[in-house]
Amino acid sequence: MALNKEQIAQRIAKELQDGYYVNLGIGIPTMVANYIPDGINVVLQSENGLLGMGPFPFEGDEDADLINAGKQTITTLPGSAIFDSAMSFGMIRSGRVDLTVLGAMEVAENGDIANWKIPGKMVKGMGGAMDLVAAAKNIIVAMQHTDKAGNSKLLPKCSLPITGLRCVKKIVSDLGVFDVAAGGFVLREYAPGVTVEEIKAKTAGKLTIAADVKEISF
Amino acid sequence: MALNKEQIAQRIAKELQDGYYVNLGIGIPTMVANYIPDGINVVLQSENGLLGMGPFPFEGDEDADLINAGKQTITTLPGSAIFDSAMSFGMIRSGRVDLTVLGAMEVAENGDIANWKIPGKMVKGMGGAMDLVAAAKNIIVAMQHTDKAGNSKLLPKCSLPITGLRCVKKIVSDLGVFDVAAGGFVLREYAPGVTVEEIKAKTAGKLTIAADVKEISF
Amino acid sequence: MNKVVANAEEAIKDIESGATIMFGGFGLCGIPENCIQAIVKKGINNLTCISNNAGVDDFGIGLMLQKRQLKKMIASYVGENAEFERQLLSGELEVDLVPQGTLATRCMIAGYGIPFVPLLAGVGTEVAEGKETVTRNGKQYLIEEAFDADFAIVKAWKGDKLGNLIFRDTARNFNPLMAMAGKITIAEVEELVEPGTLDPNTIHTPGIYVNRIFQGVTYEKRIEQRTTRKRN
Amino acid sequence: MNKVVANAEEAIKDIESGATIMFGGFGLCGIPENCIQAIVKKGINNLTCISNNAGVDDFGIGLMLQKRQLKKMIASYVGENAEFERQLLSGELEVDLVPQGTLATRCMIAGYGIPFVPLLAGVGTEVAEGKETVTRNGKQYLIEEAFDADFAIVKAWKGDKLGNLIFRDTARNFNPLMAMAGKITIAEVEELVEPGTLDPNTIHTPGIYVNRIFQGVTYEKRIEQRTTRKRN
Repeated sequence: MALNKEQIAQRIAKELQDGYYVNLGIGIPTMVANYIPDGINVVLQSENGLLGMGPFPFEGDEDADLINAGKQTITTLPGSAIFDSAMSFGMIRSGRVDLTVLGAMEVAENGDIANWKIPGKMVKGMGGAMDLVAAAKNIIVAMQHTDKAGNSKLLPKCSLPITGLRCVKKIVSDLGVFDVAAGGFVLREYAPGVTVEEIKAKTAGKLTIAADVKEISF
Repeated sequence: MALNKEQIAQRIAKELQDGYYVNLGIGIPTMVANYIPDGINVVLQSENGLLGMGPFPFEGDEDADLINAGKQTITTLPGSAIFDSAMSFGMIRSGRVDLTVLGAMEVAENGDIANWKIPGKMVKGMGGAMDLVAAAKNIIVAMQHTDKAGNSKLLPKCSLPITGLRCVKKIVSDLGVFDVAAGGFVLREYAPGVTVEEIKAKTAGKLTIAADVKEISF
Repeated sequence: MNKVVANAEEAIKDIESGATIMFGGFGLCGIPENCIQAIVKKGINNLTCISNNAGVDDFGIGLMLQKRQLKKMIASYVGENAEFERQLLSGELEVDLVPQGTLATRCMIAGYGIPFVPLLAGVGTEVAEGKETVTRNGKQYLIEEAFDADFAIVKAWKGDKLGNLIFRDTARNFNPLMAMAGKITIAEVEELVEPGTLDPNTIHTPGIYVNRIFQGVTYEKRIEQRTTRKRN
Repeated sequence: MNKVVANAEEAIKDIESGATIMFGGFGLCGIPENCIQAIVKKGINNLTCISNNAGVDDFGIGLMLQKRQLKKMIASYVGENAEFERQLLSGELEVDLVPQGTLATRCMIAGYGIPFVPLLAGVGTEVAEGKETVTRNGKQYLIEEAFDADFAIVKAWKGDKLGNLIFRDTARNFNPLMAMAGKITIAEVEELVEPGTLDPNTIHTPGIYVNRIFQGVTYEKRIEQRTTRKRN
């Protein structure tokens, strides 16, 4: 069965390493914080200007002056630091953030990503996504494998306006885990009960199956 | 009689206007702070990272962590602010400092200034002087009119390595007060007992005498 | 040397139609509520607005949109605002979408007297169209210009009468950057104190960057996404 | 995620001869005394040193000069140091003099991932020799490159075990800029505290920029120009 959103987040959390500084985008990426493995300490960066983001506040403790990049009320953890938005993107641009997890509308087999605009339909803007994908050392995309009509979102080439070029390193979709390598997508793990054939059928971009492909474990 | 150093500083202090942010260089410029006219509030900027510099500390109150750009122990006034050196020069470069007073070895009739190097003899470095003269809106030079051998320091052209081009607006020397205008130096005020003829003789650069030239008053 | 003004109306009294204005804040967090309301009341228009977001329909910069006061919006993210989308799609509103870090840096360099800067964000995208590029160490950068704003309006937590500002938590965001970048900078603060009250080591915006300051009134400080967890 | 090391010797143990090192401080104010002494003791040489000043003959970076550990010095002001002048005039020491604001900004942009920046200082002077220039709004600027340092060594007042730093008074100077700019950043602090002790709003250097931290010992904090006034 395909992964649900929580399971996608849970699988991505396995990529975290002790000491990582991590930026989590809006949506599924935010949920990754709920599955940080025991013994692993990571520091969450919110690009509006915070290192050391904690969980949502208890009811009644919400503070309008303390929000994350998704405008959600949050808390800080001991050892947090606040800074302005220029310094925030300075640490991103200079490669001090170890891992960025974000959503995507499309990913191309060369690692291009599109996630900020649908011409004629949606113009919310790129926010910090273009800065993050242009600079981050390691980018993992969390996404549904296909759109609502069943069309693959893993493509030979993005059809939507690009957010960044050749930047995605890994994708965790509801169907599997994929590296983005020189030769295109590489299937490394498949969701429990999902067949390699189904993944092949639903992947429009060039797909290779890793020799040691296996079922996702959590 | 020619002005002494204190009198040069005192005359420059008359140029201060209420609300000015002022950067005072090492030597005579530093003394300007002792002669701020009554009713005039200025804020002194020290380019190592301080706005609101106060007087020297009382004996025994010196603090190694609180110095000015001349490495002298100082104090802060109420309403002071500390910042890093990039922001400090940011406020200088963006024209937020209203007046810079500094010393010079030579000033040319076009406003060029030399004050950082004597080839083969002295290589202390420019410190913040090049940043200040390149960006300040209003630069007043405090200097002796001639060197120890009696040679004019107000020249047609600087002979020493330049600190900045066409930047000096006014000079207060021991002999007089000079504007630096399109046509060269303009004598506006002479020191008590100093003749215009003496100033002419000791000024190598092009010199005009203002129609309303008068004796310096304090 | 009096920077203190009585209220928002006095602070903005010389802002005319056609002005370019920066507004601090991220979403509705740390926005200058008093000055926005004063501008809405004053009814000036044809404004160019530089702000990370455009508020929501009935709060923040959204209030200016409702009154059609904006000619152009420069922002990084403008979701959550139906009136914005309507004016954009109908062509009433000119919009320049700028990556968030680029927006922040273009404010900062304006305050630092730096005319342009090479940045990574947006290379190969629509954002790069018409922009000069340079390559260093095998990476391509876009040349991004400093903003040129007539006014910057920011909101701080505490400020003193010399204009020194301290921001609170993530309400800092773009505020100190824009405070450095306006030709005239206006700060509204929750608490205005005497010089000497604030620790000089904790000042985020030194007073030299602030031209006018006042203590604002009745801050709503609206929360955009109220997310909580249950107490056990 | 342990950034805490026991002492200066451990903090600098992988710095080898030939390295490029930034040292925070202005004059003798806010210099990393412990690490400087450890480097002197270790005896590595051929170092390129980026620091606003070169210390005095018997303190600060002057100690490294005495032991001929420096190949090159990048600084803005190097007066007050006879041994420096001797090594410079004899050609033993390569020196690159950089305007102070340019030095600070070249550190900052290294920490911000910006490869170069146009700056006003030094146009028309020796400093401009060999440098690319650009003209904007009638003003000429020099293109100045970000520094590329193997290590940045800074001194803070307080720091926590996650690397967050707070500087005291004008001992801040170049320290937070260099802290952002090193490939590896080492911070020595007067007081090392547990995470949660410092107010997040007052942090000058967020811990993400700091790789190693330790509490230094026996700070001399020498005063270069002791100036005072008499009590009445």
